[in-house]
Amino acid sequence: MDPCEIEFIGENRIISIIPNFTYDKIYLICGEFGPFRAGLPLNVPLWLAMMLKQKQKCRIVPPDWMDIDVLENIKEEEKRSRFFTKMPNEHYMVEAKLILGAAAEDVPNSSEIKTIIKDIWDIRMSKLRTSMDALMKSGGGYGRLDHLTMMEINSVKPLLPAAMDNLLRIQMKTKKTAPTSSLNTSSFSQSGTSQHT
Amino acid sequence: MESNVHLDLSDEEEEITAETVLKTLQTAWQNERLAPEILPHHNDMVECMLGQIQHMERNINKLAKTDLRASIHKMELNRIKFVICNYLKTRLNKIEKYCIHILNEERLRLETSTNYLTPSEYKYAQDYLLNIENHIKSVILNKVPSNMQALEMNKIAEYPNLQTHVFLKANEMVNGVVLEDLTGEDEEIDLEEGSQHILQYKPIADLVKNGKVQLV
Amino acid sequence: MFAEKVIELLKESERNPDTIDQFNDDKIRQILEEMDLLFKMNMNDANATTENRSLWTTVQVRHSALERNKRCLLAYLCSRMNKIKTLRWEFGSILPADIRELLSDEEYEWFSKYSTNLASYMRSLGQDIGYSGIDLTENLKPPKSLYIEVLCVLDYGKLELEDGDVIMLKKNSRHFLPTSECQTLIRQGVLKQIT
Amino acid sequence: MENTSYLSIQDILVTNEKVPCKFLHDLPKMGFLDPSATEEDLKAGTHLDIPLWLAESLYSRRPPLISVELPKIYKESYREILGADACTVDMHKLGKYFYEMGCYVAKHDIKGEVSATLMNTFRQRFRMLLSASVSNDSISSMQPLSESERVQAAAAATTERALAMWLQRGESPLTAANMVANHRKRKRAEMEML
Repeated sequence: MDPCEIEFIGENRIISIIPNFTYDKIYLICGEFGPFRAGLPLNVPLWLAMMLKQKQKCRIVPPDWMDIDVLENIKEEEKRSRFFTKMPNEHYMVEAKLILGAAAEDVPNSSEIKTIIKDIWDIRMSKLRTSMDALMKSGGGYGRLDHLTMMEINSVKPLLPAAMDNLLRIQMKTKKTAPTSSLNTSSFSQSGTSQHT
Repeated sequence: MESNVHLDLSDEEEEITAETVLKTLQTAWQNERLAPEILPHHNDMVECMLGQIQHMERNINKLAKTDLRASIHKMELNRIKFVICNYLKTRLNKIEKYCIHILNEERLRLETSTNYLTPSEYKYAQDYLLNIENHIKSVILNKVPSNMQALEMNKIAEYPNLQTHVFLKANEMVNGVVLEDLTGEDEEIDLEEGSQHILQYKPIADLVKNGKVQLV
Repeated sequence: MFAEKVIELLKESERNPDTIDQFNDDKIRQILEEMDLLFKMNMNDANATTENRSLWTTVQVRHSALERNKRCLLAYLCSRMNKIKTLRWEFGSILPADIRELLSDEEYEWFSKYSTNLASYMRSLGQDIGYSGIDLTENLKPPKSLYIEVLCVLDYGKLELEDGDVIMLKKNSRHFLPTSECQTLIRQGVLKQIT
Repeated sequence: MENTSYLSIQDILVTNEKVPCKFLHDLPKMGFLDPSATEEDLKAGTHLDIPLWLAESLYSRRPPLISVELPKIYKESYREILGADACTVDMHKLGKYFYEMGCYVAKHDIKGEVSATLMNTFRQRFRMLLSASVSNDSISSMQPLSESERVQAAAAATTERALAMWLQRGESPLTAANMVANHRKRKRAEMEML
């Protein structure tokens, strides 16, 4: 999948905004949101938050985890652990990219936060490479990947599944005992020469 | 705007919200994108959403063009249209690629009314294959020596690779998924709720279809 | 060696996976001639196998070569059909003249039939609930904004928008348009999104 | 590594590669298969490199008309090198279709070691794919990779690029369709040549 499709899926997440306008409840197909009261926080899907932000109709309330202390802890934990640690949510990178991209002024210490999130992402990505190599060396038939987010999983496609497919294919094709061939093995037969078949 | 819908589910009529239908459709889309084979269709969900879109579009037209709510609704409709189009297109791609195989299987499934394709998709597949047959015959097969003219359907058929490796997340606890090993030592694993794995599609194909796991 | 021409044909079409080349009529004819020749030799030798048993093996070898040629020809034809399908999805149901020229008459007929079948499938979508169909060649990317700014790359002519407004698309003109109404023109290379 | 389906051009190209064979029976009128021979018939005992598809077909007759020898990259001496460090071998030069061809010829290996060599080689060389996917060099300049390794590295590089672009910038703009853009490019190139 393309990263913007993963982003699209992530945009369904609910976040909090503070609108600067007042409106009744809005009945969307994905649920009802509102009422909108200027200055009062409420929950909306991320895509709607981004849309309102673009139109300068709201401020974004940064999610709890977009905080230097919280993120520093995650980063330390991620460095220490051999495994992938649990992220604040399964679309943390989409949330970070969208909110810090369009509403950096709404997030205190936004540039430090950007840096820490990028660090965490980089640590995880390099861990991901190491574990892919280890998975292949250890057999390459099955792997468990708890706590990887969808965007991270997408980043190893098609490389990892294709490599595992290859190993399996080599194994299946070369382990067969009987030398059966799939190529051009049909026998010669046609009306004029059928007495020979 | 009314957002509850009626949907016939087997005998009893159950009321489910448009929100639920949308979520189901999104999951179906995601699975269809990531599964190697074609999955059972969700035509009821698609039609239900189309109905919602239609209803919503009429209401939007009543609003002033500059109304903020109009833009919000339009944006949501565009998002849903994207999912529907991409879902149907993904299915169409598979139907074309594995046409011969899918039609063979579908004929059997039709006998037991467990069809995977919608009537429109089925008709599309048949016409598509007929066009290919005619083209191959007129350009090549009618011009080769007489003992070479057969159109060997079983040879030119392409099959989805069910042994391909996929990523999944378990929606609930699943015990005893058997991973085949060619050396003869099969391994059995449990999928705990929320856990994620990469493994062969084949042993978990049914779990995708009954919603116990979700491809990611 | 047997079946060499047909390999040239396939290598040629593999060289440009993202474009379609002229249908190679000439080479196809040469390959069909090779097949015809192999077949005639086989007919002769098959009749002589009663005197010379070992000729039978020769017949089988030639038969393999015939099968190989057939397989390669079908692969060539099918890979072209796949490219022609892409043309339908990307250019639409009417091909530009310079692209149309690259297809053989039979291929163009195949294109038209494919296009008709696709169109009737898309028309059938949602028909039960009063829709007039859905165009699946639209909405290809997740929507991001309702309006975008575009630059017109060539002289296209008039475009009527859903709200009834008519705009003139002239080369190098800039417009601010509903995304849903200009994405097809962007894919066809008429408009370019300005970012 | 692509599939081996009947219509796969990839598989057709793989089976077009030559393998060394020994003919076990006389083949009347097939002398032309041996460029160095002058006789009309091909004699039993002749050693010849022939395309894999033909070899497969001759081998599958009962009794087999030929015996197939392992191409040198699958023989003991290379197996040792591959076992020691598979990444040092230039597959582009020595085994353009190393894995695919290996799958076909493995059955001609009496010792049955080709299978293990293929798997170990792939496992070891996986890290080359990993680094190729993030390298800035174009994939075609990566000499040591086999044909299918290149395809995989290129696909991985495409993913990397898409992700890097997503991380860098906001929206990805709508663009012209692939074939549309490429045909236009080609047309421009043709115009410039005139």
